Amino acid sequence: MSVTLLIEQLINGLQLGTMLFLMASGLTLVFGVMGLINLAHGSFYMVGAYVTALATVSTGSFLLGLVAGVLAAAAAGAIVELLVIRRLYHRQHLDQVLATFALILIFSEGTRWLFGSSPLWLSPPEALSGSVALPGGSRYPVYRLVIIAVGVVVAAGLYLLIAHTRLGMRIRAGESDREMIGALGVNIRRLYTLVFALGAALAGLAGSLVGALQSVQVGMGEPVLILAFVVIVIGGIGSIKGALLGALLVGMVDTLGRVFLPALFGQFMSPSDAAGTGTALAAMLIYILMAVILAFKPKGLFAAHD
Amino acid sequence: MNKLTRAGLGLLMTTAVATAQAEDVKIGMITTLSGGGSHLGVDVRDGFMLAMDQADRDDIEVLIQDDARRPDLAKSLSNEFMQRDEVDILTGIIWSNLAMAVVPSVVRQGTFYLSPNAGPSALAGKMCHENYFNVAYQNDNLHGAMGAYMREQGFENPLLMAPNYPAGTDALAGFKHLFEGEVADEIYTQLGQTDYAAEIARIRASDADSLFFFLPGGMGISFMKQWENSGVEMPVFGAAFSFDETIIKAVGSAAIGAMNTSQWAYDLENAANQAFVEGFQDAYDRMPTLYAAQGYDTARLILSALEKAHPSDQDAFREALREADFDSVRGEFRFGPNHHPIQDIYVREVVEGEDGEPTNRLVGIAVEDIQDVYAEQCRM
Amino acid sequence: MTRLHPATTPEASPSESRSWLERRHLVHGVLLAVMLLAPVAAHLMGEIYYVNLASRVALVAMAAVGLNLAIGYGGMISFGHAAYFGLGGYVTGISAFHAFDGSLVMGLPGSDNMLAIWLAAVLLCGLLALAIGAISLRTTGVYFIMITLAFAQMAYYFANSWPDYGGQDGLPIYLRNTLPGIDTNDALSFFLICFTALVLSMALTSRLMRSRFGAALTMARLNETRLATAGISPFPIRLVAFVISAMITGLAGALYADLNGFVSPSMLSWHLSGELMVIVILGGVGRLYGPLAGAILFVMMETLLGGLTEYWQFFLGLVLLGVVLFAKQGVIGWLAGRQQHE
Amino acid sequence: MSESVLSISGLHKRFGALQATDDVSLELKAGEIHTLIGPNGAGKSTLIAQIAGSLRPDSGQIHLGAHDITALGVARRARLGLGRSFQVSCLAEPLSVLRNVMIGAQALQGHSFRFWQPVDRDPSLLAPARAALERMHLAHRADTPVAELSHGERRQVEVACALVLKPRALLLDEPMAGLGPEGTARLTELLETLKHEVPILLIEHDMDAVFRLADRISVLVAGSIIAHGDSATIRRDPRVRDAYLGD
Repeated sequence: MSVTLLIEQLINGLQLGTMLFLMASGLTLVFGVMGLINLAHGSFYMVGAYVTALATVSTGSFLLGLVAGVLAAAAAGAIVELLVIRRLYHRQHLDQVLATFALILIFSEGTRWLFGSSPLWLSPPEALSGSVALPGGSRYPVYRLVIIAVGVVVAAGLYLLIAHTRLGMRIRAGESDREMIGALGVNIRRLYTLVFALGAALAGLAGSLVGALQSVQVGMGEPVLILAFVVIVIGGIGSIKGALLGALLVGMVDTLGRVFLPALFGQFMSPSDAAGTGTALAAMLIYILMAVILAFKPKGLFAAHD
Repeated sequence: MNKLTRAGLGLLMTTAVATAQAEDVKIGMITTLSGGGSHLGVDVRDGFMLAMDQADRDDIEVLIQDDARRPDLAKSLSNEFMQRDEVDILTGIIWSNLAMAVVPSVVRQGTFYLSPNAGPSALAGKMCHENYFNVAYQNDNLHGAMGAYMREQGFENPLLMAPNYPAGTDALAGFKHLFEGEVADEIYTQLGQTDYAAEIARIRASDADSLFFFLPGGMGISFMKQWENSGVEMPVFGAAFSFDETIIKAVGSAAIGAMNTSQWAYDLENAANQAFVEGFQDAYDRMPTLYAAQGYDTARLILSALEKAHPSDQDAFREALREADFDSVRGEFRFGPNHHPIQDIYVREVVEGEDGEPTNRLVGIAVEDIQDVYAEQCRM
Repeated sequence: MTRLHPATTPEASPSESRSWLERRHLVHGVLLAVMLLAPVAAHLMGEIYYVNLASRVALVAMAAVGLNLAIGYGGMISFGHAAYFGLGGYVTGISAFHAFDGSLVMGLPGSDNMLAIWLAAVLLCGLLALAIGAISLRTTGVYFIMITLAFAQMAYYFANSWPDYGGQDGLPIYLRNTLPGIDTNDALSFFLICFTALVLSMALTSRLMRSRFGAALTMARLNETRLATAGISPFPIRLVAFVISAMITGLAGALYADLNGFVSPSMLSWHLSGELMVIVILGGVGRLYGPLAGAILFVMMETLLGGLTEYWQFFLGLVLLGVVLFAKQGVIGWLAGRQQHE
Repeated sequence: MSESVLSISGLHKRFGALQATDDVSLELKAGEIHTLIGPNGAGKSTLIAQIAGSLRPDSGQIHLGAHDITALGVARRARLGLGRSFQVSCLAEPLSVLRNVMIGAQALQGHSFRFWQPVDRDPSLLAPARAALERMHLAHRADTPVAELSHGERRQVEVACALVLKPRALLLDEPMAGLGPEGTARLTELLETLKHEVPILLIEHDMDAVFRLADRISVLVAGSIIAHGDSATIRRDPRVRDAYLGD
């Protein structure tokens, strides 16, 4: 295992981590402020990717496409909040799980109806394609570094927004005592729509960035959604700090596990069996991690809010 | 969205039992029309239906269902076709793992299965069956031919990569069989994987002098795009599955220069092929891939056999299929004892076409009259 | 534990309850009659496809009966019951695989006798649920939902990684397993096995809920503190209910694998867990006949709508949303009136 | 007086900086009503929670007869005979009054992992439950769901739920709260006869009822017991007056 390989895999883990943070931050925010688990969060990831792909093709500029994708996801979030989510705040978790599960069906099959079921292909913009030399002598794709940068910028922006703005103060107040801020004259309904749309926009941004790298297809949001749930549970539901740490932890464990476990098994198994067992056990690692954390801290690492 | 299983008409609504006249023939096609590998199934279906439309016969009914590349769905669709529609012939499956889930029980229940693509080694060897025919190839053929070609071109230390499913293991086994040399490493990826960062890092860190990979459909597109951005300088080889017309169009310039082996090329000079390519472009205004050619040949094989016998007379129809009395788009085509083709494998290079889009150009023959190694294991 | 009042509302006055009783029994009778007569009719017409479809409805309903015991009666929102459905399926697949080629699995010979398979499936699912429940039931609310989902995903990836049994490609069962004295390959006989299993699972649930254990479980769901103050600690009661629930779903999975002749990791996917929850809700959570009604509705939509449009799940989503937002009682609540103390 | 049924010695409980229970010791003897009074925030509910078992003390001992129940859970203590009622009534709303009471009878008769015998016709459960309801004059409401009961009736059901456990000691947390004068009178009369069967540790604010019922009174202020004695001495004690009565 050469050093350059290790460095490159660490950066890959970081890139997956920042991506997961974009997804997890929205998810944990929505739960922290409104106490609602939203299975349909992966659908906004997909909406962002599709709109970005289409807008980039029509406008010819990836940047415009990206903005369109994020705005579309935010709009989708706002509409869903107004029509459906608003009725769920005082319902039990079972109703929330099922209503948002229904939304997954509606979004996935609706997208398949509109855009057909074969994937769209989108390559990153010229300026961001190609690779750049790393200090260690190996090269690394520019676009993935851009994703990490965007992730870091958004994380900082989110932190500033939560810590130092009026909206952030309301969000923190909402997290601690929902009824109280209603009594204090804060327009709860608008705050919830705003927070939900913000969460959807973050998911849309993640989807748009990944869509250009991999592929844009129906259901692309679901595996990421499950990972995002693991992240917010590990980090402590409702805590942005927890989401950041959880995302980096899961990103690293998943990436490094996928690389080094098959190599480990390769010593005494056939390459095909080693790859199969290795990757699957790597995928299991993050769930084992989650179960262990929950066994010791039933409310996650930074349990800000039940 | 995982569906428990998809089925046709309702539980309570019992259909009037269609009285099938004696000479009517029902063909069931289960193929992948959605998800990452959808363009393979779409091409097989379009090639198949092109031949059926050209034959213009009203006594043949073709029923098509989408398996979304899920083994459990393919299995329940095959149950549906055999129990509800009572089809005479089943065909269409693209992926070897789905074929392994469906074919063994289908052929044992007396239904013919003609594979337009998946050619797993197990079905060519010890699990071969008299009702099972493979019109495309045995999975190893194209990869073995590339192994032979790369050995001739003087490459000593290739790195091999394929998805972790029957066709993937077959591919690398077939390659090593005819390459005969040492390989730098074997990397197995997840079926349907879209992010290849970890694999590219491993390739970069290895001391390989060339890369041979088998990543059909969307997997090929994702990998090649990420490969282009990774800045790794290494000659790239594969079978036609990784460089079919749809993939190289989506990948663009990154594919230029890659060599691949195929049992079919659109610029093969024979009458049947020219008619097929023109017919396909008129009908679907896009270039056919090898999957379309395989779908077209499968349909023409069935049509040629139907001239001689009806599937209800199993022995006669089986003999008619064995004769393969039809002119294949690949030119000369005949079946080996295990009902798998014995055919020439050509080498193609991805070049820049006149319209600036990358396209495959026929270079020459890699191996003549290749036969799979599993034939002698087959006891029919 | 979040207190869940699925559909329990105060008892109606005596006079109203008599008419209510007739309506409830009528609906239950019709449901059972439809479940039994439709496949018999299909059999007489030689349409074995519809007999098998009815078997699938019965098994999906039985899996949902198991889940309903956890969610409806126990108030435990398990988002990972596919783990037991899939494990049951794999027990059938692995046992048949080893019976087919005579090799041993962990020292035990495979068997194609359904009775042995069912026993093994029930025991293994019980053990798995004991382990998962022991950890999961220490958490509450959303964390319980997430941790059950996590354990099911672990089972899913484990099945994916086990090369001996086909991993991602699944495990075909070439010959359906046997039952002494019954031709299990005959579609109607197999349906009758599934139907009997379903009815037994419903009878067991009903009997269970009227027993002392049921009284304790109901109190654990409605008011955990009251149960403890009355001298019964809730954790063991919930854990046993969780184990029984998993056993029923697991047995349904074992039969389902024999019906399809194929087992694959998709039997363990979180989509299946979601679909089982949908069936419980559509039918009416916490209602004895809810799972049966939900399963019939779900499969009917899948076959009828599935035949008309490839995008039938879009409409399933709309129907589910409607039921969750506006018709909390589900089909049974709508047909048979509000919940009474069954 | 006879030996103690429930004895608490040296109980401490701290929540961060707040010393909620500061070295509390008190006895509950057979046949008596021992009342615990104190201003709001004195730590009464924290103390009750530790005695009932829902909260673990930092240090100190709790004995029920010969049993050291300090480390036992709520359910174990209930089965050993520690009945309690809640300040805010804690019942299963949709279930009938009878079902709420029966669960206690079930707990006394061994484990609940009995899966076959139906409960609703089981005399060994119905009889004790109906008897307890009889004691609380609620027999006529047996089949009514708790959701339809008045506030006062719920208080009575809570006490019935404790009685069905054939308790050796009874913890009543402000049973009079929210009862009208007539309800209070009836409950007071009941407690007077009940105390001879089972001693009662009573937490109450209604001072008339306290002074009428209590054989002994302990005054809890800021987590510790500042005074202890019969009604007369407590009424005159200056420390109590300015800390609590303030009249």
